[in-house]
Amino acid sequence: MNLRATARESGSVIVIDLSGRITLGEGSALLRQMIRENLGKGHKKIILNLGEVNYIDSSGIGELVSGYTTVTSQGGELKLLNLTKRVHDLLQITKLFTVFDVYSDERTAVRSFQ
Amino acid sequence: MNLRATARESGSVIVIDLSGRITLGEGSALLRQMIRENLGKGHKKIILNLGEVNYIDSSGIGELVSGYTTVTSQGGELKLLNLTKRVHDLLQITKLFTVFDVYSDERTAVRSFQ
Amino acid sequence: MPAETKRIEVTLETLLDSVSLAEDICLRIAASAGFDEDDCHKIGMSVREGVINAYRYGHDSQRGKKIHLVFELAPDKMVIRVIDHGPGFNLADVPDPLAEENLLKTSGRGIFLMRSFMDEFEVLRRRQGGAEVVMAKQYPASRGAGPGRRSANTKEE
Amino acid sequence: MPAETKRIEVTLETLLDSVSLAEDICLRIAASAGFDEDDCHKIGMSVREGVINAYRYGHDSQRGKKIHLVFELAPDKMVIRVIDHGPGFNLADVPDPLAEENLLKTSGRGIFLMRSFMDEFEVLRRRQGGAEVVMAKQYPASRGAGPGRRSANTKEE
Ligand SMILES: Nc1ncnc2c1ncn2[C@@H]1O[C@H](COP(=O)(O)OP(=O)(O)O)[C@@H](O)[C@H]1O
Ligand SMILES: Nc1ncnc2c1ncn2[C@@H]1O[C@H](COP(=O)(O)OP(=O)(O)O)[C@@H](O)[C@H]1O
Repeated sequence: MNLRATARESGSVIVIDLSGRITLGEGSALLRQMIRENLGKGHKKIILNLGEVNYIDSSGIGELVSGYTTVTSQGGELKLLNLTKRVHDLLQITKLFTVFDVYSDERTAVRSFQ
Repeated sequence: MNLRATARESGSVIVIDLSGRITLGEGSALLRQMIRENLGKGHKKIILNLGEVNYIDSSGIGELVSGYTTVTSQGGELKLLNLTKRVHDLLQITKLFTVFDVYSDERTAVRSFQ
Repeated sequence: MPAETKRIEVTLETLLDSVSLAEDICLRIAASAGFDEDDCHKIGMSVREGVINAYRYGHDSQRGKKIHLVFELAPDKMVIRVIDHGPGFNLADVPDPLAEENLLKTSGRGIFLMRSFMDEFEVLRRRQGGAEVVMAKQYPASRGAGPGRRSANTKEE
Repeated sequence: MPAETKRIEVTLETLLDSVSLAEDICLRIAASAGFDEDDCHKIGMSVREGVINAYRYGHDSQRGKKIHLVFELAPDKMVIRVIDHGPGFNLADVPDPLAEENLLKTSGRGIFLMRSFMDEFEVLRRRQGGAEVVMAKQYPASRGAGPGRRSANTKEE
């Protein structure tokens, strides 16, 4: 019901597979922790696979934006993969769809980092 | 989620297959109606198949008892088939398990009317 | 201790719909308090029976009268109060549904079920009039201390 | 008309757990009022955002303060009030999260989401102090008249 996250490497890119809800509290905290951990290990090319994320609240959106600006400020890149309709619509109405680099195919997403 | 009921004939016996909840309101009302309808048509050998009934409240228990006494008073017999654990426990603690004729095999239940 | 007790209050109208709504809200709270499915069923059904009685005997289906539910997650148990604004009643006046002469009655089993399903059960008469049914159930031993506690699990909420 | 409006009140403590509980209770009520899954999601999330704000800004996480929810099933729409005992606020002071300079802010989208997801949205200041967020959503056209109405179906509850 809540958030699960696992990170895997695809070449020089880290793909974080998320499933569940990114909401106020532990969900948002877990996402933050995963991004920090990977940045700490020097991984600056990060893809968040949101294919199994069916719910994000305003706190979760804030966490996505926070992850994006943190990674960018350290010279890295954070991209999004596989948005569910709900998450897509949410990013659309909040005008964040154009801010994030969004992919629906993992290979293309990985290659986009060159 | 709520109650469904369908009646079928097995020889001279009517088997009413119930599934869902027998609770205050429509669930109890539907059970009463089914029993009345069948009595009205002259069917006095009735089996209630409770195999798919996972919830009965005090109103539902009252309806079972009411069905039992109504059928009996008209010279018929009402028997119960396939109790789920919950319904079994409920009849046990209310001491109704010994009042009702209870079966776990439909053939045996049907034959018991001779 | 009181600071540790989580309290949730719900006010419903005297409607048939309120019965299932009360039960569903109770199920949600009981599950988050760590009760297993079977206990949740028993607790939910007890609330259901309590609300049915408030609806029927307390308020005689008069919609405007309010039924109050209070859920308290105390350190050791979940306490539930079902409060109405009816005439109230004495438990001593309630016939025993297990007595031979009552076995084939079509009613009279609600209070017996609440008593069977919960660890504690009592009925208070409110000063302002009305019945206050108080029932409680201990948390399962497996659950760990404190309301709503779940097992820690890294990388998973 | 008022006699036709079903009213449910819930009082919660200022706790993180209250956020999801409020949402779940709301989902239950919205579903029984005939909203489809997508509308239920939007209504539930709006309540969630409202309760988060009461928790955070209204009560500054002070557990003892109570958050009140009122659900009204009016003949044509579901009305939800989220009431706190904090300082209150003016909608006019809330920055627009879609403005270029706010796009990368990590907060400030809660009210925007409630507004987007509901048909009506306003914030009242209570006399006793505190914010009262009032939001409403029309029932879907397919639903038929009256709250909680479902299609008739012989032999099936
Ligand atoms: N809230 C209440 N207010 C007044 N009387 C009540 C209330 N709850 C129960 N009673 C009384 O207790 C009796 C037993 O209730 P119960 O065991 O639930 O069985 P039933 O509801 O089937 O009669 C009722 O018939 C009624 O007289
Ligand atoms: N219940 C409330 N009491 C006081 N202030 C509030 C309340 N709800 C919202 N606010 C104010 O409105 C602002 C915008 O809220 P919102 O759009 O939900 O975004 P966020 O919560 O992410 O800041 C908050 O920063 C706060 O100043």
